[in-house]
Formats: sequence, structure tokens, C-alpha cells
Amino acid sequence: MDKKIGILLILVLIAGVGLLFAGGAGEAEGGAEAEGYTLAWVPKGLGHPYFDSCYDGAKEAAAEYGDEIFEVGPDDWSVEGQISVVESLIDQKVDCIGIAANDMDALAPVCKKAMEAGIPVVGWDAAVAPDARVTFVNQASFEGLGRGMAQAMAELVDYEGQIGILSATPQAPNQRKWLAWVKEEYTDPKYKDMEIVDVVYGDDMSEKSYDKALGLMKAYPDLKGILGLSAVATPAAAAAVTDKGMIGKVLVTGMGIPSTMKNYVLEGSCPKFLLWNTIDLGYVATSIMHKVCEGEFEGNLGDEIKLGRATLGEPDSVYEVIEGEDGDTIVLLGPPMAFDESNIEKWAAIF
Amino acid sequence: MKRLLELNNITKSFTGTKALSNVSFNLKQGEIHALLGENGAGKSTLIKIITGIHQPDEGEMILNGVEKVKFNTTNDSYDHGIAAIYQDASVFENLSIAENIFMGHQRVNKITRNIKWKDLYSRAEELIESLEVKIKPTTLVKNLSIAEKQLVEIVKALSANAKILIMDEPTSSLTKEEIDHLFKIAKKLKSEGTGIIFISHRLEEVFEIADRVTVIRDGQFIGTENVTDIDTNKLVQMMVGRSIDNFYPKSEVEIKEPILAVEGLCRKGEFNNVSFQVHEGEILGMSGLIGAGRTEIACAIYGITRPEGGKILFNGKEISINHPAEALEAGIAYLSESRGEFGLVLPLDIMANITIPVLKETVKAGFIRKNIEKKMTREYVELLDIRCSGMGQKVESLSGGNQQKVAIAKILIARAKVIILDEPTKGIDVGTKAAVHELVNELAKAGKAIILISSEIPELIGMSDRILVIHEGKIVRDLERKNFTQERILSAALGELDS
Amino acid sequence: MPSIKNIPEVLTKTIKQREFAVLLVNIILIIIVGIRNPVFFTLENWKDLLMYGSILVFISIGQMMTMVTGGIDLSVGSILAFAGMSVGIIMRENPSFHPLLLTFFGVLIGLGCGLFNGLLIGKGKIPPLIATLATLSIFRGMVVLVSRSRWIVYGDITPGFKLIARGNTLGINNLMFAALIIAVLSYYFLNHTMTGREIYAYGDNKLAAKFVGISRMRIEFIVYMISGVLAGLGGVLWVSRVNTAQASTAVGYEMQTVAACVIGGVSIYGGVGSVIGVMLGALLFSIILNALELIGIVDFWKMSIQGLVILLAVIFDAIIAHRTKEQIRKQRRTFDAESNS
Amino acid sequence: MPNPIAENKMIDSKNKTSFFMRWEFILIVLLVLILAFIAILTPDIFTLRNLLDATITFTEKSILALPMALLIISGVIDISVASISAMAGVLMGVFFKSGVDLGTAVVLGLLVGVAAGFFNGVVITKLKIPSIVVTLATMLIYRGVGYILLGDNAVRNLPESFGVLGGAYGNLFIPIQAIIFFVFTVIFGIILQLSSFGRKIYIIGNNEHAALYSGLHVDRIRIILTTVTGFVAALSGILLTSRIGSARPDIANGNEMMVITIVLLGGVSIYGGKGTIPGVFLSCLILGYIHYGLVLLRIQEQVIRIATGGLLIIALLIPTVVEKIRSLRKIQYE
Repeated sequence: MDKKIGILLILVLIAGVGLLFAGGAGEAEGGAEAEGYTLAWVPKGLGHPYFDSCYDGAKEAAAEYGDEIFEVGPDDWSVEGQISVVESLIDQKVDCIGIAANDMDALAPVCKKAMEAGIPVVGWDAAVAPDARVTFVNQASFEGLGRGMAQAMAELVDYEGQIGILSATPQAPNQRKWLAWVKEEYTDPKYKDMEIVDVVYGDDMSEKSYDKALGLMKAYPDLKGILGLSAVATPAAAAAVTDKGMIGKVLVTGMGIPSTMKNYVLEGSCPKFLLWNTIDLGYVATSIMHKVCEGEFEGNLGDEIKLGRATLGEPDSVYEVIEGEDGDTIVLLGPPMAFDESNIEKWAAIF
Repeated sequence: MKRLLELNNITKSFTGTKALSNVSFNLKQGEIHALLGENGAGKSTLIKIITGIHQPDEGEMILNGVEKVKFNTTNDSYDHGIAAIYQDASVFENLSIAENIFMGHQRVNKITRNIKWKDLYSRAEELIESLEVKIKPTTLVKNLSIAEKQLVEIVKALSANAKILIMDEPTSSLTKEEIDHLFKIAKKLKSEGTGIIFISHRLEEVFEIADRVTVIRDGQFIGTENVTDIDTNKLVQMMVGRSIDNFYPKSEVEIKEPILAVEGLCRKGEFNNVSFQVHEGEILGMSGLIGAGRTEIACAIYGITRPEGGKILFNGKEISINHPAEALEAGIAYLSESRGEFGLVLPLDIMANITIPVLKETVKAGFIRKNIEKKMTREYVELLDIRCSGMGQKVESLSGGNQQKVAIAKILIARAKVIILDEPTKGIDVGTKAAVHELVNELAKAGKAIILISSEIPELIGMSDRILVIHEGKIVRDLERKNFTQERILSAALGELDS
Repeated sequence: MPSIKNIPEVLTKTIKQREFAVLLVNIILIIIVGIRNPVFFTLENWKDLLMYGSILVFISIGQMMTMVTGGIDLSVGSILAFAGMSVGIIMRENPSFHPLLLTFFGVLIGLGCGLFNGLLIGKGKIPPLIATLATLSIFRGMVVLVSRSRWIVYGDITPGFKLIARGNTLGINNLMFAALIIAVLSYYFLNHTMTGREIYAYGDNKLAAKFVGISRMRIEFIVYMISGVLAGLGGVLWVSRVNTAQASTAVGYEMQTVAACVIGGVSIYGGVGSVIGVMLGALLFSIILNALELIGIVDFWKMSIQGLVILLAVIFDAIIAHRTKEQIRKQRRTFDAESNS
Repeated sequence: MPNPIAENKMIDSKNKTSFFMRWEFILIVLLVLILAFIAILTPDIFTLRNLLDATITFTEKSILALPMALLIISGVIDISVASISAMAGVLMGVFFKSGVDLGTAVVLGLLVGVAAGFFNGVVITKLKIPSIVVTLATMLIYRGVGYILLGDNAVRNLPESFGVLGGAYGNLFIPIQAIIFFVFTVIFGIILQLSSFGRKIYIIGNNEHAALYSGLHVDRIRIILTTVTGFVAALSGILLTSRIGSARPDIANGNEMMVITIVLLGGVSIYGGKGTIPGVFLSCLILGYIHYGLVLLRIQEQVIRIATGGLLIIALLIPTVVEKIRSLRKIQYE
């Protein structure tokens, strides 16, 4: 009796695990095709809507060029995880790797290794060190977005009062650059009546960000606004404001994904926020990956490439390699785009 | 007289080894039936079959002469009025006495299903009083002495108001007075018609209380006798299959220099102002009730605990011992009374166990050399004639007696000059007992100084050159061999000094 | 025996001492934080604090039961996330479902996970620590699988569902109400029913438990089931409180529950632990988190401070325990020599 | 008199000995199957070079599994190892930044690990607090130290020469990490299986009281073990730091779980007293290559996570089932 159940248990487990293998393998098949290049799409981590919408764009481009593209990433969003993913991609001899680096320097060595192994690396969303990549598709210049968010915040609280900043993980390179630019912008005298009282970190986890936002409002009763520096932080802050019934008293802005921000925009807890078109980001990055494989594109300063379709940033769908803020060479997706009740409905439907 | 219980041709085996084969046994109403046999003879297995912990492979069990029964859990047997007291008090330390007594059988409210605490405690109160003991039923068991825990066990059994009461070595850790008390209770129950199965290694107890005695050896049924029809030697013969003429062969050894001396040793709550000397070649007996402080004194000398006053002199030099290692270094070895817990590493093999104190001697260039280890071990396995399939046999698969021999071998291999033996014959069978006594004498001859702690006064009288009697943590008597008498020692141990 | 008479007092004293100590630390902390930042005393703050604490309380109670049997359940965090995510998805697909129905689903999922643990530990005889270590990864993996990497976001939460955490019952916020109910029920279950007592007995001495016919399997199934159910319920309330569920929801939460138990004086050897102790432990833990927030201690110090608190708690326990043992020893008997000196 | 426990033990021990004979064997079979699995599904990738390279991705955990095995066998567990790794890595970076030359920085980092492990050991043994609780607390403390020191930064641009340690782009045929791992395996294997120290570990793990009464310095030995574990944890943290070329407080997150999984799958008993280094070594490779293989198959991380958990459970169920089958057979024989 006991024995039967014991064995049964094992069988169930084996079956279960087996199925999961099958399931997993199945997912991996996605978009597989005979000819064309094999492109590896490496987000910062799995299970995040932002990166999912990027992948949608990537798949669109891959389909366009008849390439196979697949998504692999660390489920724990760790640097180590991402490194071992790239390690295995090298062994798999994929044709090109597109990566959103969890850490600019930490990923550099392994990306170099990939390049040495003849696998070009294209950065997107978050850069790897310049010498470890062909090029980097920058969704929006850090300056542009940083200053943009700062101004948006200022307009909402009309240039006076305390504001708190809710950022993602402490190490995240983008957030740190944006934060720098936000502070830079606020050095301008016209913001003299505004004060950044605190910068807190929600580790890109909703509930932690949410608790941090509550914490901000508690610790600074006169708080006028919260600036969310990540697609997770902003909705979390807005949710906190809404739940505390502080709509109008505390205003939230920053960057976010339309589908997750829609309700807040309509409720008024976050009347306005910024972002780029994530689908375009994926689309452009993948197109470039293809061109790189074709050898049509080396990412030298001034190189131009024409994409299959127009995008928000480049209506004429021609992109040029320009000088980045850190003196590196990048492809700029375009200006950040503002979402408010006028256009939220439309975009929320898209991503 | 009506037969309460009948076991016919019971056979039981564990993974190949037959623990019992064709054993028959019966219990009459209102009798105390002693069950005897060496360790591993199969007594406990038989008991566990009766209580439903194990199920027999063959054979039948008949209750009250009519009802054929099969017990699958202890509850089944409990429901048929069978209750058992196990040797190793199996209690719930963190629960109250009352809960220990009724665990699994609490009365609950029909509707709310909640335990009726008042009822629980009052019933416990009664039962405890019926034993003329004074303990609050709300006391947590972890605050009781070993003896008191035993009593809780007994009360637990009584609570079942059992028709059949099994006492599995109930006396092994009780003091004389407590034993007498227990026997009073047993007789009372007997007179009320309860049948009692009584297991003990102390033959004198059997003769004192039992009506009939059944002996099993190596899982075989040897025979059932009326106690009045047999004597000790006959019984021993039945148990070991050979007669032991002299239980306590005391050989005269000339006593040399004092080697270990303690002066005014104190430890709060355990013992106070303890002073004595032990000489080379001397066997110093230590008597006293359980918990009188004998083991505590030994532990303090051996470095398990720290004395809080007084000093220890070895060869006249004062030494401080903060760890057993230092004691062994100095030449003092200690054999604990519970070998399972403090003596042996049951899952390891004989070799690994015996060589622990001298591990470094088996090492050459950092590695343990099996051949050296084997040589060292074999010497002692042969010396003590430890019955085993080989030096690689796991100790846990040895019989109690042989386990004890391994523990002793471990002491011997340390080559100590002073050897403290704490209840070396507790719970081991008569055959091994004699062997141990033999060995102790040998050691004395070899000029070792031996401190022999024992609850069996005859043993002490038989073996010792001198006997210290401990009472409530103090040495109350220091007797020369010529003045040994049961009475003197006992009365002193009980604190009734006739000075 | 003269020995026993005075021991119960000693012991009850020390037992009080522990719970008392936790309480004391609580109070001291409250005062200090209150002085440092008056906001602490505002009703708002306490509401947040307790809303956070409530979930911790009842999941810790489940954890306590497993620890009382001498086991541990490391998978509560993952079960919580799994249940929360699944319920969120169900809600997203069928917004019409009644919150209570959803809650029921959550509990059901928790029950399933708990049963699985119970099966491994009770039937499969796998040591709890490892079994739940394994299911910790398994359930966590399931979260991402079922979510198909689409989070449950604010927009997916129906107003009714939000009310689960934010609504009131008899004037008390639902979370706290739930916590209270569960605490009371568990207290009754553990202290006044046979099964409850058998759990303690089993954790205290497994051999003796066998002798009195307590079924090992039954007990272990029960405790891991309860732990799972509470974690499942916790998942629902959690999502309803923070209005989101994602892959990383409640990662490492099991450590917090264990911490709450340890601070509350649950022995990891089994057999010892009280609902009140755990409640106090959980409260202390929540207060610390909240306090760090308010005193504006730099974020990066928090982890170490939490660890330090746990360490101090256990060290304190160890010392008390040691003291008690010495006390009992010294009182076993007194010698004339000492009594006159 | 043998009580039921003792009797059951008897049965267990009989099974276990003959079972543990075969435990490593089972692992070998498992390993072969997995390698075959990889070879068949991805023939072009199945080269020794690749397999060795792959070790890089799990060496840090593997070397840590070795001292952890000793520790668990001695009846203690340390779940703060991952935190020690992170702390050591960060401190090394911080020292280096503060101008100390690299070598010294590394040594200092290792010393930090030693100190941390020593602290664990002392609290566990001297205050007699269960190790899992102590290390649960120190896990948070140590992990926190990294954040306190670096906050939201990471120590970047460590010299390239340092990167060689991690084997990330050292062009030797065998990655340094792999070498370290194999050497460590041999060392720890000898210590546990052949030396008297190893014997003492088994004795303590099986019955610490008996060990004490036989004159073994139980506390001392356990402190030594926790300290060694701390040291190796630090080393593992530094290797990791070298591999990712920057010192950061968030590395090695959750490694403790992985390490324990390795150790237990290797046949070490969580209750102490049982287990071997060869077993642990094999389970290192098994788990390492399972992960590697599944990633090659582009199976998502979460699935791999589940698979690993499932594997652990299956491994742990085997003894129970084997035992049941045996005992049933036995009874039929009678």
C-alpha cells in the first residue's frame, strides 16, 4: 500500500517534470524557421510585461526577415544568471545576441568572449560596455528622458514643494543615469522651490515599491509628488496614492507602460507619464541584429540603415549611428513620448 | 483461575533475523508472571506484539480464553485493557503530567470536541494519590526526576484500568524505596485481579514478587515454572543455558599507592564537600539512590561539568580538568551508565567505536591505517570476546551485552590508570554480567584504580574493597570490606544513619 | 520529593520572561520610534503596519505548527505567490467572480500545495527542510509558468477584490480581522482539541507518540496542510493588499515567518511554541520594518538590522534557557553548609 | 533492550549500507544519462572543451558544496554561505578601491570569510543555538554588510588580470575554476574519507554526546568546519566577482539553496553522520550539466528550476521506496 503510493508519487513527479520539459521545449520552438539566422533575445529577466512587449517587436522583425528568434533570460534577474545564459548561447553558436544588460561591466567579459567567438552582440534597453558590443539601441537619450521626467514632475506640482523619487534596483545603470539627469535639471533656478526629499528603491518589485511609496508619504506628510524611475515604480506609486485617497494631493509621474498605467491616468493619480515605444525598440534592435548578420552594418559612426517599417522615432524609418552621451556609438530610438488621457486608451490597447 | 491472555506459537522476524519462533505464553487472572531472558532473547519483541506495536508473522493471541484477537495499533490493545510501562520512560517532556497520562485518551466534549481539562486534572489527581505520591498533575514532566517520570508511566498504565499490565524493566532506574512502593502497587493490583507481566534482570526481584516465571532464550521458548519450584541457579541455567556458580568472584589484590584523590569537591545542587581517595589495585564501590549525586561526582571528575569548589589530586599533584580529553590525557576514563546516549556511536562499526579515544595512534602520515586499526581492535574484541560477525559489524546490530563490551573496550584502549564504571552491568544479561565482573577484577589485578558505581548492592558488596555511600550529594558512609552488610549500606543510602 | 515543589514557579516565570521579553522589546521600540518620528503614532501608520503584520501573523502561525512538529515549511513564500498569481489570473479572465469565490480558489490552491508537502513528508518520509526546499523552487517556478510572464496589475483587480483587504468587518480592517480569527481558532485548536495536543506530543517525543498510538502521517499531513492553506489565503489577501502579483512576489518571505516564530520563542527542536508568542514575534518584526521606514534609516542598513534582531532574540533565548537549567540544578537540593553561609 | 527505534535503525542501517554502496552508482548512471542526453540532442556542442567551459557556470557553487558536506555530516548547517560570498566579494572590491593592491585585497576578502564563518561557529557551539537559526540571522547580517558599504554602487573596472581567476576569458584549455574545483574535491575527499579528522566528523555527526565522552573536542571541530566553510564561501564569492568583473552586493543570491541541494542529492543525510565526497562531487556535475543541458535546449529557467526541485525530491524518495520494496520482499521470504 505504502509502496504503491510511494511509486505512484515518483511516477507522477517524473511525468510532471517530463511534461514541463515538453512544455518548455514547445515554447522554445516559437518562430522557428528553416533558413534565416538564429537570433538570441536576452532580456534582463523573465516574467516582466515591459520586456515582453519588447519581444513582441523583436518577433515582428524576425518574422519580417525570416530569421529564427528565441528569448532566454535569467528568471532571478541576476547578473550571474544572465552571464551563464550568454555562456550557453556561445556554445550554441547562435548568429547574433541582442541583450539588455543587467550590469554594463559585469556582462562585458562574457559578451567580449561572444564577439571573439564570432557572435556579434547588439545591446538594447540597457547597454553593455562599448568594446563588448557592435552597437547599442538606446530607447531614449538618458538626458532627454531624465530632463523630460523632471519637467513633467515640475509641471504637475507647478514648480514648488517636496518630491520623492522611487527608483528600481540600486545598481540599475539606466535609473542611475536618469536620476543624475533629473538632479541636473533641478539645479536650474526655476526649480528653487522644489526639493528632492528622498530617493528610495523598490527593487523593481511591485509590492516593495508600493510599500516604499507609502513610506515616502508617511515620512513626508507635505509630499507633493512622487517620481517613478521605472516601469514598475510608477504604477506602484500611483496605486499607493490612489489607495491612500491622496489623488490630487500627491501626484505621480515618471515612466510606465500604458497598459499598466491606464487606470491611474484616468483616475488622475498619475495624469501624465513618459516612455518610448517598446515594440519599436524590439523591432529596431532585431532589425539591426539581422543587418549585422548580413554584414550590412558595422555600427560605425554615421552608418545608416533602413528598416522595414516606419517607427515612432523615425517616420522615414531610416536610423543613423550617432555619438552617445558617454562618447560611445549608439542608435537612438527617438524622443521619449508622453502619455496622458488624450492618448492612453489608444496605446494601452497596443502594449 | 481464568486465563486473561494466551499466546500460542508466536513467530516474528525482522528482515530475515527471527526474533521469536514458536513462543507460547499465558497469563492468569490475578497473577504476576515474570518474563526472563538475556538481552536480545526476544522479551521486548514479545511485549510489543502483545501491545500491538508489532504484529506476529505466525501464531495466535487469545484473550480471556475465548476471544481471538489481532492488534494493529497500541490503541487496539489499549481498548482491550492492555497497558504497558516501558523501561525507557517514554514521556512528553514539555507537557504536563496529566496530559502525559491521558494523551490520546483525553475525554472530549461531545459537541465542541474540546478537551475537558477539569476532568482531566481531577482524574490525574486521583490516580497519582492512589500511588500515595505528591506531585501536582499540572507539573511539566521535564521538571521531574527519572524515578518520578517512571511513576508517571505507571500512572499512565493504571489510567487504562488495565486487565493486563506489562512492566518492562520498570525498576531498572528506580531507587529501593521506589521499587518497594512499586511492588506494593503491583500486589494491590494483583489482588484486584489484574494480571501483570513483569520483566526484570534482577532475579531477587523476581523471587520477591512473581508467582510464575517464563524464560525465553534466543527467541525460543525455554519453559514456564512456578517460582516456588525453582531457585536462582536453576533460573540462571535456563536463561544462559549454563550454570554460573560464583556471581561475584572477588580476588584479593594488594592495594598500592593512592592515585586519585578528591578534596572537598562541591557543585551547587548536585554534591557538596566530597572527599575520597582511590588506590592502585583498589575497587572503590559507590552506592546510593539514583540521583543521589554519584554520576554527577563522576562527571565532575571526568571534566564533563566543572566543580565549583574543592580540588582533584592525581598522583598527589593537583590537576584541573576542563574537558574529557584532558581527563583521558591524565589517565582517567569514565564509562557512562547509558551507553546508547553517551557511550557508543551505534551506526558506526565496532572498529570505529573502539578506536575513538586513540584515533591518532591509528594514523600514519595523516591517513587512518585500517590494518593498524584492525590490529588494535582485534586485541580487545578477543580479550572481551565480543560476539560479532566481524570488526566491521555495526554496533547497533549487536546485543545489549556485546554493546556494553564494546563500550568497555573503548575505556580499556585508553589505557587509563583510574577507571570510573557507572552501572557497568545495568540492563545486561547474567552471562555478560559475570564476564564484566571478571574483567573488573582483572583490571584491579593489573593495578588499575577502579571506581564502581552501582545500584545493585550485592554487586557492590561482591566486588568492592571499600564502599562509599552517597546520600543527597554527600558521602555519608565509608565502609571497609569487613563491615559490608546490605542493611548498613541501604540504610545509609536512604539517609537513616544508625550512628 | 522536595525537589519539584519550587520548580514550576521558576519555570512559569521564565516562560513568562520570554513572551514578556518580546512584549517589552515591542514597547521600548514603539516608544523610541514614536519619539523619533511622531507619524508613527498616527492611525494611518498603525493601519499600514498592522495590515502588513496581519498576513505575517497567520502565515507564521502555520509555520509555527510545522515547527512544533519538529519540521519547517520553507515553501510558504512560493505557495503564497502561486496562489496569489493563480487567483489574479482567474480574476482577470472572469472579473464577474465573487471575491469570496476567488478567496476560496486561493485557499484551495494552498491546500493542494500543502497536501503535496504533506505527501512528501508524511508518506515519502523526506525530511521537511529538504522537501519544502524543493517545493520552494517548484511552486516558484509554477508562478512564472502560470503567469505566462504577464503580471497581475492594478487594472486587473476588481473593486470587489480590493475590498477583501481594504474593507472592514465589525469596524476592523478585514486583514486584521482575518488574522485575529485565525489566531483565535489556532489557539483553540492547538490547546483545546486532541489533535492540537497530539501535535505538541508528536513534536515532543516521536517514540512516545508512537506508543500512545498517535499517527505520524496524520499529524504531518495536518500541519503542512494547514500551513499551505494559510499561505494560500495569505496569497489572496496579499494580492488584494498590494493590487499586483508578479514572478517575484513574496520571495524570501519564508524567512520572515521563521524569524517571527523564532523571535516568538518557538523551538526548532519541536514541541514548544505558542500562538501568542508568534503573534508578538510577528508584531515585533513588522514594527521594526515600519520603524526603519520612518526613522529614515538608509535603506541599505535594513537587512543587517533585521538579522541582528533575530540573532539577539535567539541569543537572549539561549541565555534564559541556560539560566533556567542552572537554576533548576542549583535548587535540586541545598546543603546545610550553604544554608547557614 | 532494543527499543523499536533501535530495531528500525537496525533495518535502516542494513539497507542504507548496501544502499549507499549503490548510491554513488545511481548518481553515475544519472550523470551518464544526462551527458548522453546532451550529446544526442546537441551533438555539435558535445565537446570536452565545452563541457569544461560549462563547469565555470557552476564551480562557485560546487566548491562550496564540499565544505558544506563536511559541515552537514558533522550535524551543523550553514545557510549564510551565499551572503558570506557576497560580503567577501564586496569587501575585496572596497579594499582594492581604497588603494590596496589586488593580491592583498583578495587575501583580506578571504579573511573576512574566515571571520564570518568563525563567528557562526562560535555562536552555534558556545551558545548551543541551532545552526539553522543562527545562520538564518547571519545570512541577513552578512548580506546587509555589502549593501551598507556599496549602497547603490558596484566596484567597477577591476583589472583584467583579475578576470583570469574567474576563467571568464582566460584562454587556457581547462578553466582555472575547473582546476580549483577538482583540486578541492581531492583535498576534501582525502580529509573526509581517509584522515582521522574525517573520522571524527562522522563520529560527531552520529552521536555528539558519545564523541564528547570519548574525549573529542566537538565544539572545536565544528568551529573549524564553519570557519573553513566561511573561507571557501569567500573564495567562491571572489571567483564570482572575478568572473563578472565587478564587486556587487547582490551576487550569489540564493546560492545556499543550490549548494544544499547539491549536498543532499550527493547522498549526505540532513541529520548528519552520513555521506561521501564522491557522492557530492557527482551531484555537482549532475546538477551542473542538467542546468547546462536544459539551457542548451532553450528551456526556460523556471522550468529548469522546477526540474531541479523535482529531481531532488525523486532522489530523496528513492531510499524510502527501496526500503519499502526490500522489507516487503523480506516478509515474503519468511
